[in-house]
Amino acid sequence: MIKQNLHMFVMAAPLLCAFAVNLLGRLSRAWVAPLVLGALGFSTYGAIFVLQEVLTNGSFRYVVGNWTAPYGIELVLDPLSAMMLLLVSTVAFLASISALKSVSQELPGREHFFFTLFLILIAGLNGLVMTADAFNLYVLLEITSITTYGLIGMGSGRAPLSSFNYIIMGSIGACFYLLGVGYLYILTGSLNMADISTILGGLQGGNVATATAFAFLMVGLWVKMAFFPLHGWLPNAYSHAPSGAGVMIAPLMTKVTVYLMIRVMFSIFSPEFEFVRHAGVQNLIVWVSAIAIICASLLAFSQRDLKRMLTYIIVAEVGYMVGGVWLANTTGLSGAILHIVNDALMTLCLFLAASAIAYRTGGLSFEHLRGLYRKMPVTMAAFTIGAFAMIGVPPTCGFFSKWYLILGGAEAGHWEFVAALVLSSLVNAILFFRIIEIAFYPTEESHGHGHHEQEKVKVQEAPLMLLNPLVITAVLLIVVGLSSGTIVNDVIRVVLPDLF
Amino acid sequence: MKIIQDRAKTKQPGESLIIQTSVRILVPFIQLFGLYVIVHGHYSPGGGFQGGVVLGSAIILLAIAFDLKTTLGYLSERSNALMSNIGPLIYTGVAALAAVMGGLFLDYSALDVIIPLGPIEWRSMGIFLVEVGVGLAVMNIMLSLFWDVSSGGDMDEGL
Amino acid sequence: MENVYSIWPLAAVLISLLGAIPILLSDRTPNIREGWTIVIAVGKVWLIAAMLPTVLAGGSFEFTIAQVLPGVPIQLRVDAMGMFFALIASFLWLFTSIYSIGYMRALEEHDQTRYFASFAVAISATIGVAFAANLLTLYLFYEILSLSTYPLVAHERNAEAKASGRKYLTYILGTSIGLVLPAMVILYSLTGTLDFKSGGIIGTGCNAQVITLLVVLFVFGFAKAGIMPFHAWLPAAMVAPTPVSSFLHGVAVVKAGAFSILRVIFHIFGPEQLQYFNLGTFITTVASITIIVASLVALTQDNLKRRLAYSTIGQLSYMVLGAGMLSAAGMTGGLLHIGMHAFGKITLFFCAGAIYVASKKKYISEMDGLGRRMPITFGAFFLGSMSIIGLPPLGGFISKWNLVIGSVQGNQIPLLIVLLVSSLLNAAYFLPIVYRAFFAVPQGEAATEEAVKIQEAPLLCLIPICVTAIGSVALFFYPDIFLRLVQLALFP
Amino acid sequence: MEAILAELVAKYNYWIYVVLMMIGFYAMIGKRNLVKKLLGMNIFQTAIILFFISTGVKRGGAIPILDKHEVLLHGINPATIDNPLPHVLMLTAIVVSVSVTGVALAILIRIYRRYGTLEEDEILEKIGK
Repeated sequence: MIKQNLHMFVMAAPLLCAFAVNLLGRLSRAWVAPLVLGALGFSTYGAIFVLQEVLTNGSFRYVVGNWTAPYGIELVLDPLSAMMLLLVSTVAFLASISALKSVSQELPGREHFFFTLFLILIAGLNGLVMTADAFNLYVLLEITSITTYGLIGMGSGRAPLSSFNYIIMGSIGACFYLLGVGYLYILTGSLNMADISTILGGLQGGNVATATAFAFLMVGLWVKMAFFPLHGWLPNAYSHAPSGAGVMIAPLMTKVTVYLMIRVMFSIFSPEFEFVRHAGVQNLIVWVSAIAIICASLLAFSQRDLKRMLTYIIVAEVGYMVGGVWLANTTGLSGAILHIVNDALMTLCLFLAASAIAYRTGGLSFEHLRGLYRKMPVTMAAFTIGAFAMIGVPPTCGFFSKWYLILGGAEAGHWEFVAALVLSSLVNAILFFRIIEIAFYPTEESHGHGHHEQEKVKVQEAPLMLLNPLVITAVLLIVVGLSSGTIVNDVIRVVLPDLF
Repeated sequence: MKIIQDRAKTKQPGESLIIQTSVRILVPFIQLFGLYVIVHGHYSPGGGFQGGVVLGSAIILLAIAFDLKTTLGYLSERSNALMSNIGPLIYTGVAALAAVMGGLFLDYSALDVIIPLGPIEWRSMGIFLVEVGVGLAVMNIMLSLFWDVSSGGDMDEGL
Repeated sequence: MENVYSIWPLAAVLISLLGAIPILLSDRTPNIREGWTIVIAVGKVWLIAAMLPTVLAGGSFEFTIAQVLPGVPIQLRVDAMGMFFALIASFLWLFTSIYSIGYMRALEEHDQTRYFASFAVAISATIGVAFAANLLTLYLFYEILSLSTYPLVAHERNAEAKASGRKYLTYILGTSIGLVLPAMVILYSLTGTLDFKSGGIIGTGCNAQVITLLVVLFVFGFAKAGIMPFHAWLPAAMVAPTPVSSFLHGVAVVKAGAFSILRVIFHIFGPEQLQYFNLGTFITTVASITIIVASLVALTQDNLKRRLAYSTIGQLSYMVLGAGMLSAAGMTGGLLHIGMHAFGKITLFFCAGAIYVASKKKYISEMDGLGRRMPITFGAFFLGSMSIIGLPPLGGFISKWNLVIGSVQGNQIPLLIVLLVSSLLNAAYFLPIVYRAFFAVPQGEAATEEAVKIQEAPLLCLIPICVTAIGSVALFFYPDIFLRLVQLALFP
Repeated sequence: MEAILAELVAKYNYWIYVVLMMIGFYAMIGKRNLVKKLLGMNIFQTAIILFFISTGVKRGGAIPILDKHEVLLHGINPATIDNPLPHVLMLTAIVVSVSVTGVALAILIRIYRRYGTLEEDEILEKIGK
């Protein structure tokens, strides 16, 4: 009987442990690490089986508490959501290892608070990727957001202010989404995605209301995922968060929201609705994504801090994915979904590296990075792989999703999108090589021969707790890159017929 | 009564004697009502959230009428934190237990395996257990929200 | 034709990539580290040579690493053309390694571990480029090659190296991401495959404008071939230690660029289609301009390595020129020139390094009379320059002869003139150096006490110089293997 | 004009929510005081909650609490009871809104302790120094 509930345990394990961590962590800090790692290890392990199960036996629907849909809350497990489940739990597991170390440095004595929020956030994300209920989605979205507000607010310096701005923007997004759900509810009387979809399909009239609902849902989600003109909150919030929170929030929050956008677009509404009946909107959004990619990439230029630079890259990557989905062809959509996976791993890799660097050097502004290749060779090697993935150098995974996206853009005839992608790759190359160059050279002034004997810098690697997840992620980047054919064929293509 | 009068004479924490006295008398009734709302929640209007809010507001009322230190005498910060964790733990625990016992998640009728009361009866019993958990959590979280926000987490200043 | 599915190609690529790990680990024991380098280099030559008989018999090896895109796997295939390039690269790497040890130790260079490790990765990528079975795989290794050579270019870690490193990456990465990647995507969306196939994968039914665009993107995109105006990285990259310049910027990196262009011309577009779309003229024009301009610029350079760099730029365009002629002899000459030029140019660079090691001299104007102190080095230099100029009895003559025949065959008289003029220019910028070294009387500073003490470079430097110089001569008399491979590659 | 007025009057409840929402939205975007922003957010959320609640209302509908025996005997006439689902949903939404407010207040306290003010301009000025 475990088998049919396995995905629920994947979600429940972090949730149960969240409270256990808070309770037992009060007694002794020694409880925190085993509980967190145990729960997330179990989740990851379980998610692998769920994916395997779904791939062999096909997707299934699950009704919570045995209340049948559309009355009860329904969960849907198709290859896509199973893959996202695995992605979320893997990233969470890797991030938590590093977070355990960096939190004990940055927030000593508050580990149990931190990890309670951290685990609830993971449970919320796990729930988000599975849910098939429009209102449930809202609640889970807010659970993840509230925990994120808290985690970001725990940071030092400007963090509380950034977190507050995030609260305001995040709430606007959530409220818009809720309004959209309200319109849908008035139209259809149902909250179950599949049910709404059926009713909407047979609906006579009500075009304006449907479009309004759709617009509200989309704008709400775009605010949450920091799609370009609505991105203002993200750079501050993510760069001021504690390192331990950053490694979790940055890779997952925006990516899961993009996934939700795909769910809303294809499970509630239909491609026909978005791409055929509102072809003008479709064109417009691809244009906006192209502009988003370019603007965010250019904004990244002006940053003098590694983490802030990364946050602007995240905003650009959101443009990739939204644009890919709205290209309205299979290739673009496959690329966007593949990019969700890849981007999560790339961002994880870079943030883990940033967190390891910050642990040793105490800061991430460019001055702190000088001569790092000598000081932390392994960290920088992993960082370099992450950077290559962001630039899109094969065989790292970033190349392959970019390939699909460019191909999709070419197929759809959206050359502005193709140009934006190529340009952003070039900009990323410059951005990252600027950092690599800084880390490669020891000091500002030139060093000729002769000097090199005195400047023997001692190797000062980050602790293993920070290093191991980083190295694993870097290897994953290449492994996922090489297996992207399998991912596309066995997972993404399986879902696409449902969507188109 | 004597204590309150003494305290009113020596220092003035909070409101007047009349208010303080009436609050002292009211609080047990409010709490009783809160319990009623929780206990009846699974088959009549009410439930854990509402009952928890009522329970919590009873102690908040105390805090407003006296001061934060007084409320700490009723419910220490430590036990508050403990209970606000145990609440959700009960909730998710019951849900997971149902799944472990062979049903679907949150399908309480599966709990019949442990104590055979009949699946139908368990459905309402299960919800009751969940409501208790929710009630505990809501009460304590309401309270700690109030404590923390009014004193900034220090518990020594504020009202 | 026999096509074997085998892990040998992968082993040949990976041996030096994995070899970088023991090199990195034996940071503290230089002798063991250098031992590893030599072991790996020998192993690599052996692995590749072991596949040679099958390839010469018309067979090929194939290995699929991963299925990444529909219809486009990451795949290695050892065919005649790849074998030709890989053979040259691995053989010369062996001698470059020996030379590097002598050079780096004589100069007491810093960060030797990083140097040897990067070198190992770079050669791995070069072999990957040679063995790539499709454009995606080629692109993959091409990028790895660009990135792994960055630490080598920036080895000195001073302001000049920093600026050069920047320039290097800007040109190489900028063109590969900005031009090749879009071109690949367009090609893929047209044909659904990126496989290298004899005769090309593009039908004549395609839109002529799109094909023209693709040719432009590819020819300029593989900037490692140094087609003007994307050539400026090569002179800049000369700040690297000389073994790097000699091997990477004389053989591996630049030839990888030229090789990629030839691959694309022969096996993606196909000579017949290019003929049909009349695109050969474009390629030859671009190449001719580069040849003449680069040779003229080379005349003005006083820094020996920079002169060699401009010479390289010109010579690389010979290969592209030959391919662009689209006639049998022209294409043979172009492809053959990869090998012939490699032996000649690496000799010249080795000599430049040996001169620097022995006398710390970088400028031609300082080399008066040096030939009498270092007769072996300058003798080899003379042979190398003869090969580049294209005089018998040296290997360079054979490829140049084929190119001349090709231009006559195709009735392309302007190209003939370009070839002859450039040969004269080659002679004009190389022979004065030899003349100065042997016959000019040292004056001023060069005549001081110190200069008299200058002797030949260390033995580990001299051996490779002699081997490659003799190799250049030998290739004139025994070019059979190369010719056979080239014939197999072009006319299977 | 007539038609517009009729429209306004017929759907007056929705217009009220729109006005409330706009007030809230204005406060969130336009006000420089952080507490006012938070209040604006609450007004915004309340407007949506009211909007949802009013979708469940029926003319002449009773509260959706049923007598078990009555239902067993006579069945249910859906026309006579209000739709309870929006209320339940909004209960959850209220919980969400309370939690967000709680977190926001806690963060405001941290901001106040650090900067001694809750005016955004003054805070930014202090950061700038």
